Amino acid sequence: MSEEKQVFKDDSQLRQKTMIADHYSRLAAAPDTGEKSVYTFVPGNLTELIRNFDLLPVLPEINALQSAMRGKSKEYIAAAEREGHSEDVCTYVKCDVGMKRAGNVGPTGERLPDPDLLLLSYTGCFTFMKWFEILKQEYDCPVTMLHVPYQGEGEITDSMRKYVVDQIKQKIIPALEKASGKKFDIDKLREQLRRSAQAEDDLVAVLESAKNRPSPIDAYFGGVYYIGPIFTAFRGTEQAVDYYRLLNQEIQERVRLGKGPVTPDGEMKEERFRLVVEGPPNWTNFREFWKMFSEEGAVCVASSYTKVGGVYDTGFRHDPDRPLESLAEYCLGCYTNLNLPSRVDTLERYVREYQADGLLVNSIKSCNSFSAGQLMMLREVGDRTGVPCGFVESDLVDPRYFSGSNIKNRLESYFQMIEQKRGGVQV
Amino acid sequence: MNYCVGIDLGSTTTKAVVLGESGEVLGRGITNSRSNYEIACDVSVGEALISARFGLLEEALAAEGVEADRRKVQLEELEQGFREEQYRGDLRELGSVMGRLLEAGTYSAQEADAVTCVLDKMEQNAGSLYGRGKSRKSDFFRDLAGGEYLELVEGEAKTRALSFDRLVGLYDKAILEVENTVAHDESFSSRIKAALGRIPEQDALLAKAISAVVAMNLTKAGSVGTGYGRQTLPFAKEDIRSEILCHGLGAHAMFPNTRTVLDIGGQDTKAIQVDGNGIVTSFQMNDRCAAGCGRYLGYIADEMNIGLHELGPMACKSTRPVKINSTCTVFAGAELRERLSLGEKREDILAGLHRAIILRAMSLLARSGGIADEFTFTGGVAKNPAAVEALRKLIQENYGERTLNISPDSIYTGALGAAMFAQREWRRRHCA
Amino acid sequence: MTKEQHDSLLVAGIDVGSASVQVVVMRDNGPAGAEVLAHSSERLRRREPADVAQTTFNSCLEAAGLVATDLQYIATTGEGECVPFRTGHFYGMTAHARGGIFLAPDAKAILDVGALHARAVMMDEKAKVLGYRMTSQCASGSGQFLENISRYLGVTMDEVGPLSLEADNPEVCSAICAVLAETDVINMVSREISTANIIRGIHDSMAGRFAKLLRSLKVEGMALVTGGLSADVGLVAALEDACCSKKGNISVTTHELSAHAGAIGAAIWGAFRFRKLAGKGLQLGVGAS
Amino acid sequence: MSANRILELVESAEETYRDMSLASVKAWKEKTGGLAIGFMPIYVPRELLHAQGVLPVGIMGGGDDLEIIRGDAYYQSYICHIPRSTIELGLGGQLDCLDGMLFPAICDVIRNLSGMWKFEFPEKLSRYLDVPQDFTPEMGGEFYKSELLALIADLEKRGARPYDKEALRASIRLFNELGGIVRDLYALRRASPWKVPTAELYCLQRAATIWPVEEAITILREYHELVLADETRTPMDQARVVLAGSFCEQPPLGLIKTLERSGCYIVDDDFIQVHRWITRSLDVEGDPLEALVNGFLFDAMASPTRYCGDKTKGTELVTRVETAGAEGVLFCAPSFCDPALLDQPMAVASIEKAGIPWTAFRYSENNGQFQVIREQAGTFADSIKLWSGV
Ligand SMILES: Nc1ncnc2c1ncn2[C@@H]1O[C@H](COP(=O)(O)OP(=O)(O)O)[C@@H](O)[C@H]1O
Ligand SMILES: Nc1ncnc2c1ncn2[C@@H]1O[C@H](COP(=O)(O)OP(=O)(O)O)[C@@H](O)[C@H]1O
Ligand code: SF4
Ligand code: SF4
Ligand code: SF4
Repeated sequence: MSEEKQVFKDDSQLRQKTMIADHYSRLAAAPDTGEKSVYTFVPGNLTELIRNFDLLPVLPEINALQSAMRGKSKEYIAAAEREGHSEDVCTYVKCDVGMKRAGNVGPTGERLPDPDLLLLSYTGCFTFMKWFEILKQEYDCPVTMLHVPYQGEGEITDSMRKYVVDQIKQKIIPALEKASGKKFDIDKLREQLRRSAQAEDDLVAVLESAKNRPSPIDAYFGGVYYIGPIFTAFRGTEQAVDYYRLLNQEIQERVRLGKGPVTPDGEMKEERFRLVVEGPPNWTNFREFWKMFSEEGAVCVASSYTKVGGVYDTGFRHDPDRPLESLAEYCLGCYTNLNLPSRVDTLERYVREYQADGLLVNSIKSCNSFSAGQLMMLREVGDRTGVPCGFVESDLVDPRYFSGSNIKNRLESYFQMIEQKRGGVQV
Repeated sequence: MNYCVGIDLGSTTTKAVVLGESGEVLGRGITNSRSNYEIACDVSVGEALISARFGLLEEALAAEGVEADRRKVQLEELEQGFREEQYRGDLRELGSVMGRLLEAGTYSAQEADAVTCVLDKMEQNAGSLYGRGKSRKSDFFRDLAGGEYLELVEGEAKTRALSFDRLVGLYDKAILEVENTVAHDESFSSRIKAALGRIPEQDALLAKAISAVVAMNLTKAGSVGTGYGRQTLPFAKEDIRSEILCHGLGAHAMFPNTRTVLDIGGQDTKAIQVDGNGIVTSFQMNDRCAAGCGRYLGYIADEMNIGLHELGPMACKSTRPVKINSTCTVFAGAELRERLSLGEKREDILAGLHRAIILRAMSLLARSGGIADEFTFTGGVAKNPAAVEALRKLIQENYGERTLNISPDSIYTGALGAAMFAQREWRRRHCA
Repeated sequence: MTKEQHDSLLVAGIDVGSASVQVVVMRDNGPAGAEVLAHSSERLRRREPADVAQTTFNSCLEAAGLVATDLQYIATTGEGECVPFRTGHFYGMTAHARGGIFLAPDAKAILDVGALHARAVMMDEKAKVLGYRMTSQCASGSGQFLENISRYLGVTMDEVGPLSLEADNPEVCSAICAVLAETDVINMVSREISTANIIRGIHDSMAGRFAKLLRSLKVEGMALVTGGLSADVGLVAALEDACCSKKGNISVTTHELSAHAGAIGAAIWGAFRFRKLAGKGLQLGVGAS
Repeated sequence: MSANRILELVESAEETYRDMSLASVKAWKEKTGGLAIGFMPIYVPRELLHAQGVLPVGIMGGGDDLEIIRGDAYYQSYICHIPRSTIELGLGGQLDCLDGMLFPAICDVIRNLSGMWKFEFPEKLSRYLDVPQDFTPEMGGEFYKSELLALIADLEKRGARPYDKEALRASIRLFNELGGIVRDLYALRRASPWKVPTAELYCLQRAATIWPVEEAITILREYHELVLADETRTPMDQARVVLAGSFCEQPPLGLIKTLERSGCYIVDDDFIQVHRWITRSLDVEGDPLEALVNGFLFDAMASPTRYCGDKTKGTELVTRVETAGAEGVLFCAPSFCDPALLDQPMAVASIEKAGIPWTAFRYSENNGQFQVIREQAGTFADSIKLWSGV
C-alpha cells in the first residue's frame, strides 16, 4: 500500500506509510539484527501472539498485492506458470511463488527474510493450506498449522472455540516459543489485546463515518488503506493505537466540515451514488478501477473486503480478560469464515444502515472463497432491499483478467441504471 | 421537418433509427460495421433517411389517392431499382479500386485480365439480382459482391491456372478500401430518378410524389449513439447511452409489457430485466469469450457456403438435434466438419449448434434474474428461426408458459432506444 | 520378403489435419537413414478428408514413380483413422517428434502450429517424447484465427509472413478471445495502424503463447517449427524474438519440409514397426486401393 | 454366459448412477420409510448414517447428460463444474427425494455450496461437515467427534433412528466389508488390469454410493467372482498408469474409456474415494464412534484436500505408482479445481525425482470431446510403449 502514488495528503496517511516502510526495513535487516520472522496470513491472524514473542510477521498476501500494485505480478505469475502452476488457480499463490523466484524482494525493494516459522492459519480459505504446503517445499523451516473451523451453521460453537484454543495452547505457542527462543508472556498478551481493542474502536468509528451524507471516506478503495495496519503487522502495538486515533480525528473533522472522500484525483465533488461493495478489489489497476467510480461520483460506503481480517462492526473486540478465547473468536469470525446466509445478512444490513443506492459485486477470479456464491448473494440482497445490484469481474493480481473497457462499460450501465431508477437527472 | 436519430454501432452491423417529431419511427437503416466508424454511422443514417423518404413517399401517394395495392407494387419496384442503382454505383467504385491495386501491385497481366472478366460478368449479372420479388443473400454490398466474386473467380482461376488465394486477397483488399471511402453520399434524388426511369409501373402521380419527397427538408434535431466493443464511439460523450439501457428502452417501446429482454448480437449476448417504464433493473452479459454469439453462426454459414438467413430454416428441419458442447466461435467450423465426418446429418448438427447457443443465453438469463412474462428477444440472431425455436422450447421446459415477443425489426431495438433517448433530450431542450 | 530386403523399405506417411492433408513417400534404410522420395499436400477446403487423403496419396505415389503395392507400410497420423487403406496409426505428437528429428537432428523440441491447435513437444535424440504442452480448447492464437484476420485485412496467407517482417512498430493485440480480437483489429485499422504492424502484433501475441509452451517444458536448445504455419516467416521471426527476449536459451528454426513433419515421422515409425513385427514373424498387408 | 452377466451388472450400475431422478433411492424410501441423505464426493461417515437408518446417497455432480441452465446463474465461469450441476439438479427437483445434503470439507466451493443450499432448500437438512486438519486425538479427534455428534443430533431431529452403539458397530462391519471388496478389486486390477477395465470398475463403484450397502456388497462380490473366472479377458500391450486428480468432480465415462482405448491401463486412481478413504477395516471392538474418528485421523488416504502435515507431498503418490507397478502418472484434474491443481506441481516434483514419467490434462464433467485428450494420452502411451526398456 505504500507504493501507490501519494494520494492522501493527510497526516494519518503519511504516518501509515512510514509505519509500513519501517516494518519492511526491519524485515530486510532481520538477517543482520537476528530478528526472526513468521510467515502467516491476513484473515483472522494471530499478530499479537506472534509479536508477543518479538517475532516479525510477514504476510505473503500483502506482498502479492504490493507486487501487483508495482506492476510486477504479471511476470511473477508467468514464472510460476512456467513451473507448472495452473492458469486456473489463485493468482496470489502464483505471484508469491514467482516473487520467491525473483529473489524474494519485497515491496520496498529490499529482500525479505526467509521464514523461521510458517504459521499456517487456515482460516476462511482452503487455498491457504495449499499455499503453505508449497512454501514448505520452498523453505526448510518448521511449519505449524492452526485449523480454524468454518461457521457452517452460522455460529461459533463451544467445540470450535475449544478446538482453536487448544491448538493455540498446545501447538502454536510451543512452536512460537521454539522459533523465538522466548517464553510466552500472558500479561504482555493482555496488554497487547487491550491496545488492539482500542485501535479497533477507532477503526470502527472511521468505517461507520460513511453513514454520513456525504460520506467522508471511501470505505472500499480508501478502506483498504485504513485496514492495512490493523490486519497486518501492527495490531496490538502502540503505533496502531496512535495511527487509528489520528485517523479517526481526521475523519471526524471531515464529517464536521461536510467533506466527501479523498480520491486519487483529489476531493470528490459530488456524491452521486452510494454503494456497498462485496469482494476484494483489483490491485493491478487499482487506481484506474477507483477512478471509474470517483469520476462518476460513486462512493463506496461499506465493503465486505475491509472485514477479511476480522469483523469488528458487530461488536467483536479483542479482550484482555479472555485472551486466548478472544483470539480464537477473532479467527473464527473473519468475513470469509462466515457462511453464506451470514454474509448476505451482513450485506443487507450495510445496504440499509449506510443507505446505499446499490450493491456492487467485484467477482475475483482467483478467489473461490469469496466468489463462489456471489451471484446468489447478489440476487438475495437485491430481493431483500430492492436496490439495483451490479456485477463486474476481475482478478486480484493477474492483469490478464482486468479488462478495463469491459468493466467500465458495465459500471457505466450500472450507474445509469441506478440513475434511471431514481427517475433522476438524465432520462 | 425535424428528426432525431439513434445509432447502434454494433460489432457486425451498424443500425440507425430515425424518429419524427412526435416520436413515430420514420425510417430504419442498417449497414455492416467497418473500421471507419464514422462512415458506418453515416451510411446507416443515410439508409435510415432513405427508408424514411420511402415511407414519406408512400404517405404522399396515399394522399394522392393511389390505392394500396398499386402503391405496394410501385414502391417495391422503385425500391428494387433504387437498390440496383446503389449496387451498380458500388460496383463501379470496386472496379476502379481494383484497377488501381492491379496496377500498383505485383499482379500479372493474366490476373488483371481474369479480374476484369469477373467484374464484367458481375456488372452484367447486376440486373438479375434485383427486381420484383427478388431476395438476396445479404443486404450488404461486401457480402453480396464478395459471394459472387468468389464464385466467378474460382472458375477463372481454374481455367487460367492462377492462384485463387491471390485473387481473393485482391478482393479483400479492395473491399476494405471501398467500404471505408464511399459514404453513400450520392443524393437520394438522382438515384430515385434513375430508378423511376427503370420501372414499368410509373405514372405522373408517382413522379409528382417523388418530386415532393425529394424536395422535403429533413433536419437533424438530435442524435444519440450506443454500441459496445469499441473503445471509441464517434459520438460526443453526452450523446452516448449504455447499450443495455437502449435495448431495455427499445424493447419496452416495441412491447410495453416486456419485463425480460434477451439480445444476441455478433459478439455479445445480453440478458436484461426491465420494469414497467422500460428502466433496467438488472443485466448480465458475456465476458471475454464470444462463444455462442451471432458471429458463431456467421462462421458456420461461411463454412457451409450459404447465407446467414438460410441457416435457421435448414436447422429447423432437424428431427434429432445432436448434442454440442463447445460453442467456441472459432472452432465452429471444425466442429461442424468433425460431426459431418462422423456421419451426422447436417440439419441435426445445425439444430444442436443453435440449441447450444441458446443454452448459453439461458444461463445469462438465469443469472440476470430469470425470464419474466413478457419476454422479448432482440438482436440479429432473433431473425434466425432455429434460434427462436430452441429458445421457445427451452423457456417452456424451464420457465413454463411465457409470451415471447419478436419483432421483425428486432435488430433495431438498440438503435430505437437510442433514438428515444435523443428524442427525450430534444424535447427537454425544446420545451425548456 | 527376405532379410536383406528389410534393409530398405518403402513407406508412406499420411497426416490428415483439420485444414490440410500431407503425404510423403520415403525410402527407409533403417540405421543407415531415410530419404523422402516425394511429398505432396492439399488443403481440405471443405472436402471429405478421406477423399483428399486418397487423391493426395495417389499424386504423391505418382511423383515417386511407385504404385501402392510397392509400399511396405502406410502410416497415418492426425485424424488418419479415416484413411481405410492405412497399415497403422501413430499419435500426432509421436509422429511429429520423429519427423522433427529427421528434419533437424539437433532439435530438442518441435512446435507444431496447425489450423486449430499448437503443441510443443520435447524429445530426446531418439525422438522419444519427453513432454509436451498444447494450447487449450480456446482458439485464440490459432492458424485459423490468423487466417480470418488476414482475410479481413485483404492479405493472403502467402503474403502474411513477408508483410509481417516489414513491421516497424508492432501493435500489441490484447484480447484473449479470437473473436473479440477481431474487434481489436478493426479498432486498429480505424486508428490507421499499418497492416504490417497489425499482423506482426498478432504474430507476437501468438509467438508469446507458443514460447510459453516451450518454456514451460523447460526446452533448451533448438526447436523446430512444424505444421502449416511453419511456412509463415513472420511467425517464425516473432517466435525467435519471443524465445530470445526472456531468459532461456531456445533457438527456433524451420525446414522447407516442416509442414510434412508429421507425415515423415509417421512413415519412419511405420518402417520401425514393420521391422519390429517382421522380426516377430508377422507380415502386414498393405491394403491400398 | 458370464460375460453377459458382467455386462448386465455394469450396465445396471451405469443406469443407476446416470439416473438423475434417483429412482432407486425413491424405491428404497418407499420400501423402508427411511430418510435418504445426499453427500458430496470424497468422504462422509456413511456408517453413521446407516446406523441411524438413513440411506447415504452419493451425489457426484450432474455428469455429461445434464444441460446447465440455472446452474450458471449461481457460478461464475471460472468455477469448476460440479457445484453448478449439483445446484441444477437441486433446482430441477431431481434431488427432491433426498431429505438433506451433507457437504464435507472438500474446498471453498463445496463449502459455499452448503450455504447456498440453506437458501434454496430451507426445508431440507443441509450441513457442512467440517473435518479436522489437525490429526491428534486430543484436538482434531475431539473436534471431529463433536461434529459427528452434531450430525447425529441433526439426523435425529429429522426423524432418523436415535444413535445406538450396537447399530453403529453393525454398520461399521458392513462398510468394512464393502471397503474390503473394493480394495480387492483394486488389487486385482493392479495385478491384471485387463480383467477389471476401469470403466467397469468405475460404474460399479459409483453406483455403490447410491445402492444400499447390502446390495452393493452383493453386486460387487458377484462381479469380482465373475471377472476372476473370466478367461476371455486377456492382456494387451498397453501402458500402465496411475491416474490422479479426479477425486471430486468426476470425469465423464467417455473420458475414462478414451484413456483406456488410447493405450493406457489405469492401475490406480482416485475416483469415488469414499469407499477407500479409510484404508483399512475399522475397529469393531471398542467405542464405535471412536473407531470412526480414529480411522479418519490415522488411516485415511492422502488427498489434496487433506493437510499433509510433516510429510512430503507426493511421496504417497510415488508409493502408489510403485505398488501398482505403474509406468507413469496421468494427472487428470477438473478445470478450475484449486485443490487438485495446486497440489499438482508438488506431486510432480516428487514423481520427477523418482524418475516417473507423467502427463497432465484437465476436463470438466460435461466434456463431450476427447480428441485432444486421446491424442495426449495416446502419445504418452506410445512413448512408454516405444521406449520402455530402451
Ligand atoms: N437475416 C438474418 N438471419 C439470421 N441471422 C442473422 C440475420 N441477420 C443477422 N443475423 C445474425 O445476427 C448477428 C448480428 O447481430 P447484431 O445484433 O447486428 O450484432 P451487433 O449489434 O453485435 O452488430 C449476426 O452475427 C448473425 O448471426
Ligand atoms: N504459406 C503459408 N503461410 C502461412 N501460413 C500458412 C501457409 N499455408 C498454410 N498456412 C496455415 O497453416 C494452417 C494449416 O496448418 P496445418 O498444419 O495443415 O493444420 P492442421 O494440421 O490442423 O490441418 C492454416 O491455418 C493456414 O493458415
Ligand atoms: S483464494 Fe482468496 S482468500 Fe484464498 S488465498 Fe486466494 S485470494 Fe486469498
Ligand atoms: S473459446 Fe473461442 S470464443 Fe471463447 S474466448 Fe476462446 S476463442 Fe473466443
Ligand atoms: S472439483 Fe475441485 S474446486 Fe470443484 S468443488 Fe471439487 S474440489 Fe472443489
